[in-house]
Amino acid sequence: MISVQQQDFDCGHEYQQLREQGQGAIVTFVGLVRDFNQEGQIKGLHLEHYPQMTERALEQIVEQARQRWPLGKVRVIHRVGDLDGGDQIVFVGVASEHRDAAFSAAQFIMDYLKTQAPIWKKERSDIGEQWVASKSSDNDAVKKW
Amino acid sequence: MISVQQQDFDCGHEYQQLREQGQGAIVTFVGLVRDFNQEGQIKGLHLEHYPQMTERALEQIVEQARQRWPLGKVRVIHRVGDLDGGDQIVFVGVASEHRDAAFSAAQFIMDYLKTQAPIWKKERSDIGEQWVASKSSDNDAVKKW
Amino acid sequence: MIKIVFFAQLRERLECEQIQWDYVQGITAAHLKSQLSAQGGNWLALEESDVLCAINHEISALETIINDNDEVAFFPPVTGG
Amino acid sequence: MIKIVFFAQLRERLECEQIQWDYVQGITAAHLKSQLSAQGGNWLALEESDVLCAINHEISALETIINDNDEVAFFPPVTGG
Repeated sequence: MISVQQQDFDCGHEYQQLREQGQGAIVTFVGLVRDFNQEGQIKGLHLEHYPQMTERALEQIVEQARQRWPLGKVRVIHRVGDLDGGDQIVFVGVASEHRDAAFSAAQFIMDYLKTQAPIWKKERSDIGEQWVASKSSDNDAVKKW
Repeated sequence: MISVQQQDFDCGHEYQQLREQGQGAIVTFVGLVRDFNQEGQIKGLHLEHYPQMTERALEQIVEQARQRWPLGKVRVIHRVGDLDGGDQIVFVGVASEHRDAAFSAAQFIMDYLKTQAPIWKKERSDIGEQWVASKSSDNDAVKKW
Repeated sequence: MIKIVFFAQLRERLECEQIQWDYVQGITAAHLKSQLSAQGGNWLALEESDVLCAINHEISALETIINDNDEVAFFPPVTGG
Repeated sequence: MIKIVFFAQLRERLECEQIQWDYVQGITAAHLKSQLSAQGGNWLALEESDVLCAINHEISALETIINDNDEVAFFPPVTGG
């Protein structure tokens, strides 16, 4: 199941949903906004996305993962809108009978999400706003699959 | 932090503890007892361990992971004693500034735990008890690191 | 007609969220991008930096041929997750 | 004296959780295992299958030399996690 939403999510609740099907391995990933308190004026992030496309792009990434590994339930949540330091941004949870499949699929989904989901981050600070630059390491991460 | 315990754990609570330090990536793994309802007479598991050694072995595995990747908080919980189908067995949670480090370290800890932590599983069924055989795939998994 | 949408820093630099554009048979996303930037001014931003393309909500190569009534999106490399 | 402990199916087959054994200078874990199995009967189980060894709560090679008052553990391949 895929959600693109402004509201926060509860990792414990999402884990319990993944657990229901009785698979032996559950891997979760949560990405969080850095704690800006140590980094000067940055106050938070704004996440823009392409509404009609984002869920579809995420569904396709999950579908690709299912073709590679035997998976049970898969859950992806991506937040958009305004976020503060320390806030949760993204949840990926994968259940499988095999731990390697669960680990690989969760990492695969995150790597593809980082380069293919139409979402953009802008940092808000006292002196204005600044779009976050894309990282070449994210493109490299996709190449390993 | 390492715990070897009979009582169950709360994945959501453990996640919140890992989150406290403000790292950007948190990966959790939970291993569960298979759902025996579909598999005949198996009623549950008994986990035996080597009390004076288990925590120490797990600590050493976490220490090895810290030498390879930049990690924040790391949490390992392994249950021992009697477990039923669907019960949680093991929790590994890793916080890091980098998602690849968090994924790799969690998988590394699980792979080493599977071959180096002195814990043994026995299946309980209507017709008796049977020690679980070790898997060559678990030994292979360690070799990749 | 083709619907064209822009996102993130590209949207801001173009000062444009979306426009309608005349459909010409056989046109590719790359042609469309060239036509837009040929307008000069802010539109040159389309040539300056990495621009990705989606056609009908699907990431697409710039060489892809566009059909009438398609929705074409141009945007910078994504930074979600 | 050496304290020797056994776990899991090995403990069950030996019908023994722990014993004390006379220390002999220079003895390795492998020697110790041979001395134990030389007792015959159940003790042959030590030779039959994969047996791992820990010395003072640390996984150790069977070639490791044992010191007086060490705790030596023999057990089957682990199956936790």
